[in-house]
Amino acid sequence: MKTYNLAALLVGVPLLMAFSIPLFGFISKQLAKWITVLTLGFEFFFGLYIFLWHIYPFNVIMGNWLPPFGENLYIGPFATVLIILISFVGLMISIYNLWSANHGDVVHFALLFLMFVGGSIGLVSTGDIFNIFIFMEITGISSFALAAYGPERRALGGAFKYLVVSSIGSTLYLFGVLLIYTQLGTLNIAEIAARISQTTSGLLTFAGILLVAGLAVEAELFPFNGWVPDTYTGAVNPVSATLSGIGSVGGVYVLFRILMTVFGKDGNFVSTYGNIDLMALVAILGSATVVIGELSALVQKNVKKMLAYSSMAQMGLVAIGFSIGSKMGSYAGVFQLVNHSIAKAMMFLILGIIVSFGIGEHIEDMKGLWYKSPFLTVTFTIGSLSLLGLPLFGGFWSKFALVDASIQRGGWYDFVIAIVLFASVVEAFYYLRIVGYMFTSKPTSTDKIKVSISPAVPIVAFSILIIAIGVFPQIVGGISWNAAHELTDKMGGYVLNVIPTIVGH
Amino acid sequence: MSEWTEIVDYFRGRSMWMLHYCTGCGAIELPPTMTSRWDMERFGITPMATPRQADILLITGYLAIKTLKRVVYTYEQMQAPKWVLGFGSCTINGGIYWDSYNVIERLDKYIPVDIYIAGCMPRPEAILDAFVKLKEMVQKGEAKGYEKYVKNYEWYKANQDKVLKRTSPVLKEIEKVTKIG
Amino acid sequence: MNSLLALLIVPVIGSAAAAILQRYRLVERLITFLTFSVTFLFLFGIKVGDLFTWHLDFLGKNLEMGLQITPLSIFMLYMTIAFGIVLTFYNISEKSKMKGFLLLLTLAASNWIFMSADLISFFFAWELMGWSSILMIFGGRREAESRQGALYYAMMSIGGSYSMLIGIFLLSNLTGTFSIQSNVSYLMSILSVHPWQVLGIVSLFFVAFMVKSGIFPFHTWVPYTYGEAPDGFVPYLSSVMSKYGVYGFLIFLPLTLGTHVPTVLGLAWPNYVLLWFGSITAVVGSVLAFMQDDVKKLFAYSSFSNLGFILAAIALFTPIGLTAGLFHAFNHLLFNGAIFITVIALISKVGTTRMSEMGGIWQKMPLTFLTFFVGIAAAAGIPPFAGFGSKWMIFQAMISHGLIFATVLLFFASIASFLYLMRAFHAVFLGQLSHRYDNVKEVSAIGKITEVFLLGALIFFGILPGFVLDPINSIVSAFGLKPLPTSGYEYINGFFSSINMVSIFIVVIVAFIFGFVLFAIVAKHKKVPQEDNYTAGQIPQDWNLTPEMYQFSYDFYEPMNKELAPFLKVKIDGFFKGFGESVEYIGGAVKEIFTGNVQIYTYLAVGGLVIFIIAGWVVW
Amino acid sequence: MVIVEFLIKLAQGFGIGALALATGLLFGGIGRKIMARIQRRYGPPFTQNYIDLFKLFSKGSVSHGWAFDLGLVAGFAPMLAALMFLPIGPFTLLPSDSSLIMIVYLMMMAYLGMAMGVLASGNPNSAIGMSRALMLMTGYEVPFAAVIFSVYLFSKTGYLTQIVAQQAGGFMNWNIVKMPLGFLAIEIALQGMLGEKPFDQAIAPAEIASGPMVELGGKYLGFGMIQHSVGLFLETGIVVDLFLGGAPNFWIFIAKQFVLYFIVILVDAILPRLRIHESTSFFWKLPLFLGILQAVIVIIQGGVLNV
Amino acid sequence: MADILDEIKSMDLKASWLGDWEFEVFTPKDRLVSTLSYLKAKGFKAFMGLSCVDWIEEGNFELVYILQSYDLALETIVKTKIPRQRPVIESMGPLWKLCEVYEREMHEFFGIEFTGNPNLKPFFLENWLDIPPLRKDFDTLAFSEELFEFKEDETHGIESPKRIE
Repeated sequence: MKTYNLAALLVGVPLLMAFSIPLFGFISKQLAKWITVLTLGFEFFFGLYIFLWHIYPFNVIMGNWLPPFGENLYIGPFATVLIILISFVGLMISIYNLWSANHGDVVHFALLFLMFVGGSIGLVSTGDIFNIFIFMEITGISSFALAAYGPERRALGGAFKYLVVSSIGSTLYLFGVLLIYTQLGTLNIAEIAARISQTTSGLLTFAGILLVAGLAVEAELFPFNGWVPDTYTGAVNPVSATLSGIGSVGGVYVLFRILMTVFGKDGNFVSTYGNIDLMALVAILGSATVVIGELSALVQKNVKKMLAYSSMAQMGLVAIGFSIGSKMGSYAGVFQLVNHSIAKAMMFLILGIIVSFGIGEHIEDMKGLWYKSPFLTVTFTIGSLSLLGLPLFGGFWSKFALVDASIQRGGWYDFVIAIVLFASVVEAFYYLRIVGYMFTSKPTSTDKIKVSISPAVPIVAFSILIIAIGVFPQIVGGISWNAAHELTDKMGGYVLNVIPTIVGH
Repeated sequence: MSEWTEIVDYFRGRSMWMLHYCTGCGAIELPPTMTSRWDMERFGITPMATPRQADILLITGYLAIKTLKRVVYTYEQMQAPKWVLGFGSCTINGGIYWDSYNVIERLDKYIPVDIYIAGCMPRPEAILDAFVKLKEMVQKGEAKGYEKYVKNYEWYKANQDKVLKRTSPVLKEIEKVTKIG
Repeated sequence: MNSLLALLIVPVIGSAAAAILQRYRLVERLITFLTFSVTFLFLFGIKVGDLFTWHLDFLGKNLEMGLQITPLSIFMLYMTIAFGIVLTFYNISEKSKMKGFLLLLTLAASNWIFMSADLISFFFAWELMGWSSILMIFGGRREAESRQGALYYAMMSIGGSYSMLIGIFLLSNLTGTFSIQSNVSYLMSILSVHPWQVLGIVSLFFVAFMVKSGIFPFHTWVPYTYGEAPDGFVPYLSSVMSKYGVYGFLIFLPLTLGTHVPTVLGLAWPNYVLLWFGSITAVVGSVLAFMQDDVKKLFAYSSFSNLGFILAAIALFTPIGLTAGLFHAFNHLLFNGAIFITVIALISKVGTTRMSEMGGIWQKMPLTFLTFFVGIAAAAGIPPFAGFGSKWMIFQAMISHGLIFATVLLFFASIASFLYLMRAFHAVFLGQLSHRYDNVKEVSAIGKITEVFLLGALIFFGILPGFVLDPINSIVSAFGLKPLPTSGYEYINGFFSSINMVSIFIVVIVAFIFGFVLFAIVAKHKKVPQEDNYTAGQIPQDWNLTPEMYQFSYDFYEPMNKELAPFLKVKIDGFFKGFGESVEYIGGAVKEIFTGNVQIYTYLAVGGLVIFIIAGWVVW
Repeated sequence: MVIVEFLIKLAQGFGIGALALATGLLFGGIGRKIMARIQRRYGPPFTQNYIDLFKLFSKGSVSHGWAFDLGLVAGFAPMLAALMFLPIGPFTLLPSDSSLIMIVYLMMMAYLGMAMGVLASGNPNSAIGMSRALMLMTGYEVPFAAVIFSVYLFSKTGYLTQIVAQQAGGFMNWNIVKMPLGFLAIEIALQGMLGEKPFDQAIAPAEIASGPMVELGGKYLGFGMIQHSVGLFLETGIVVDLFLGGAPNFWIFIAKQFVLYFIVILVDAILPRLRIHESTSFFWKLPLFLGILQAVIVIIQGGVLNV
Repeated sequence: MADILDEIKSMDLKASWLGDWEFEVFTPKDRLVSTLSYLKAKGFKAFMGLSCVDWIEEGNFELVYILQSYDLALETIVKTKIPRQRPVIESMGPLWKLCEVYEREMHEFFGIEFTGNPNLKPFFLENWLDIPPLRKDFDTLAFSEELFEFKEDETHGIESPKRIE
């Protein structure tokens, strides 16, 4: 029991340190940055400890208050994977920030960054739908501020759009939660999941629609993801790396936690209670997002905008994966989520280095990067090839699993996968176009780019991880298979692990 | 070795390929000699398209200075046993253009001619007669124009340059000449 | 350590080493050459029937992946790695911007393709070969065009491999396993029940293979990519990488459809359609080839036209058809390699790829000229050299089935190939030598050794085809067909007649000796410079005639172009380019959604919500 | 022992070569005589070609480098080599290898060699001539191939010796009777192969100064003449073996060859020269249609083996 | 048709019929251009030829322009005289472009200067260094004997072919 309660530290420590940073800030700005690195290091190793010693799944009751009032944290295989992912990406970006975040108010940046990462970890591990709303607000606020950070005016525009649309989303989510609370009298996910079948289906569909609409904003699905391109391109590069690396992870997790565990109706392919099968709805939205994301990325001439649209499209891909409903589908979803955040975060950081050396973001400026700095070109190529799903890189296995799952599902999912493959051919075109520009011409000014240590460390770590996953998919394969089991097998995976501990307490 | 050259000359005489340089008005006499009425192919003589393949170079009329340059170039492109037939009085003494400022008078001065055929455009019988005569000369080994060219190359070249590469006006005392009237 | 695995690991290690030492170009090229040779040494360690399997827990179940050696894979491995050695040996002196580590990655992938026992590793190797060759093509001579060429190739090959991906999963869902053996036998079993499903799956695979070998509808990328790829890589691209498609076809061709599917002229109709694809490719390739002015593009068309020959032969899947196809695959690798290596040697010395700017280079590069001459003689199928046997067997295979139209079409393609070979030979090597190339020197010593080796190989395999036909016979019997009778190394046994190649060689040599003796004893000749030419009496210096003006090689077959013009209106690559532009256009339209002002986004979000509610209402 | 047997074969081969050359030149001479007679003039003695050849070999000549010489020699050597596999009347030097397609491709090697030599001279006339010759080749080789394949199908063998053997015994047994359309197609193709009047755009003396032969002087023109006459003997020999049932002895073989050549000369004397693309498209129309029709007939008669 | 002649006479130019479809006009040097353009306007659009006659006794060159009109079916011959010492006249190129070629020939053979003619380069004769050959004061016989004569003493010992009966 002792270690169980320690898990609460996972959520508590980052928030605590976040609010204590202004104190350290007085001593020295450098210390504030190092504090973020240390806390995220602690988070990462704690998550690693949970994973390696296989002590998940366990439930943490906060302050021995029983639901429906007390909250609980449920650290299952899905939560473990995401915690490790978020903390690892956060750690890497914070190391990157040691070098990059030196203009503007460093202390506030460190505070917001730590708050954002802490909020995401909390979002991922909480077992209570109202608590999810709270953590969504925490990450939301910090991400608005982060998006507005930086000298450029377009950052403000992006942040404002993100603020407006996500506030709509969270209000819709709140209505949904109220509806469910009035019906089922409880806020705990496990209890709701157990009692979901008792209420009338009409109300369920209405609550489900509200929740899906609310969460779709965060999970960047089609009608709700208008804000994505402007926010990502507006924000400073490390911030867009955080948003695409961590923000989208939290969004997708919550959407499918609600859909599959709360509303999920078991069957060989999970579908939701109520009149509409929300899973099929999300599948349609997902494929729309993929197509629109890829096609609009195709005509972009600005590399950062291209990456923004591509991350939106990849999120659509992940949504399709989960919405297939089979264990293979969610396995593909989790695996794709992991690969995407690693690769996309790395590419944003590389772009950050390139921009910091005065080279523009336009595709023409990428000319001859191979001669200026082979290191950046090779890593960018590794990242893009992994996103395209080409062998020797992580993305290959997740795309492989995705196609396998959707063909296994059969029916109109074959049509979905055909669209996805067409879209990924388009994606291959614009990524390889960037790589093509980098490889080809010998630039006029052959000034070599010397990349200093602190930005290089995260990029090297990311690329090594991508290749490692590519060559040994078992690293992520095993745990994401258990995570998939937790999602698809609602009762066995989630509910029965949580209810006894509450009752027993 | 003389029997061998004799045999070779016999064959050379029997098969002569003709490249006719149709300048002036002589060319019109050749079609009748080739076609059914006189048929020179009986003697193994057929017209050929290029100097490389030809044995006889037939100059059929007056030679202006411009055409002389081309005739000399074509002659030098032909190969060892080659013969030249001057055709008509224009090649012998300039013919009706004897006093023209532009037409050469005697072909022999510039390239060695084996046989001249007199006549202000000789008729086909005369041409055939010349061909038969040439055949006998070749078979007796007398038609050695091409060796004459090689032996006296400088002399021929001097004559050609005198006409083709003039450096100073030909008529020296202009005022003496233009005194007429 | 199992030599099967070594065939994969050694190239990867070599590639890593080459990547690290990428700055020192000579060292990198040496490493590439050494890696190829070491891989070749490991090749001796393997024999038919070797198996190496390992397990991968992925997709939740314990997947069994493996490498296995069949006679076909040994044949392909020996062929491709040996050619790789020759090419990389030549490349030591070549200064083209070819990246050694990418070539070694392609080698690793190609070994893996030929040895993979299951569909996952086959697809893994196929994609690895795909992207390493795409990145390789980026470094071409003209950077804008080489990028276009590489992207065109990338789109086609990625599209092809995705169709294969769908095919793999449709198949593996039916059978549950990924191993090729069991899947093919499963397809055979359900063939009689519902053939259309089998044909559907197989055609998905065949799309990928047709793209890779440049067969008819998917051949349009070949000239752009070969024309623009870096010079050192083009021989590998054209000779070796087109054989993956052939290997792929041979995985699924053993599905003997004869009994279950209506037959045309004694041939199952899918094989008949495939045969027609092959013959059309052969004709399209040859006809378009002799209109090109870029020498690399010309031989790009020639290489996929020969692939059309190979496909037409193996599509018959009769003993003589399969032997002819494989034999032509080997010969194509040989003479195409010889031609391309001499072409890139030429381009490195002359500097341009446009044939109308070249001419008369035989005076400056005699050895390259001789190798090129023997290369095109073999490509045209002239007896003593390598190409004759296979072309002749292909015609016999086709005609023994009574496919008169396809055979005449193929014969027209082989004559048209004679046309473009002669055009390239004249435009590049013969004719007037322009003064620009006065100081062009012969290739370096390494180049000479390679060319002499290629000459020897072309003649050796021309005279003693047995060395190639024996392994092919073992392959044919492995496929369950009765191989052709063999009698000695110098015999080619066709269906209609068998020929003793050595006797032909002797007769030709004796005739040549007689010719040279006659040449010597008759009257002497005089050497003449190229200016001293028949110019109808006009003195060249007078109208300042330059060799470029006096060389006739531009638009060499202009009357034939006019003759075939009506047939050439159908532009296949027009279709693909149009498709690309329309996708770009839709992309532009779709981008308008993200206009940038926040009201639009809120309307979108609320609109999405309203639609859901209405949908819920209606369904409710 | 083998060397002795080899020397005998060598002597016989040399004999056949000389014989073919002699008959080829004789046919040339007689052809010129017939042409003259048609034009109502006497024409040269029929031994004229011998005299011309001898004169050419005694004449000095001009060479454009070793590729020019190698090319010209490589022009007529494969023709002589192809002769060794042709059944001339009862006798074939190397019967075991007398495969038809191999002879066709050896002739193509002669074209390749001649083309290399002629193009090495660097004269644009020869380049234009060679491009016309190659375009013409695409013209007549296609119907020729259609006929060859129908003969293959009909006689189920590739050996010329066996094809001749199958036609033994009387006129009715000849292939010309069994495959009349095939004979017609190959006769027209023969007109193209020999480069006679309607299809001699390649060596048009007026337009392109005798095309490929523009730079050929004494002995080189002699080699060209040897190639033409041996090719004449070879091509007519093939057609005799394929359709006119070979010959019991050599003289009848020569007679049959002359009949074919006579037809060619008659057509040559009358028809004017076509333009190059007209002749290629002509070959792809009527003769090809006849050849394919013949092949289809043979297939319908059960020629298919689908082994 | 007769009225054309009266109009020309009214412009006090000498003009007379040479036949029922041809008439000649004499103009002084300075009125040549106006006459020719007047005739061109009247319909004589076709320029047939330009030649020159060397009146060495008068010391004049006479330039003869021949024009034709297809619709009137008439031909006119315009003559003018220019001094022999420095024969200069403006070029008729602007009226008829092809006239420049004839002028080039006149320049080569008579040495007449045509101002405004772009290329008066040597035309027919090969590297000609003497005075223009068609002038009366040029002695062709002397030229021919000097250049082409085959004098017996120069035979360099090479005997030319003997007469054969």
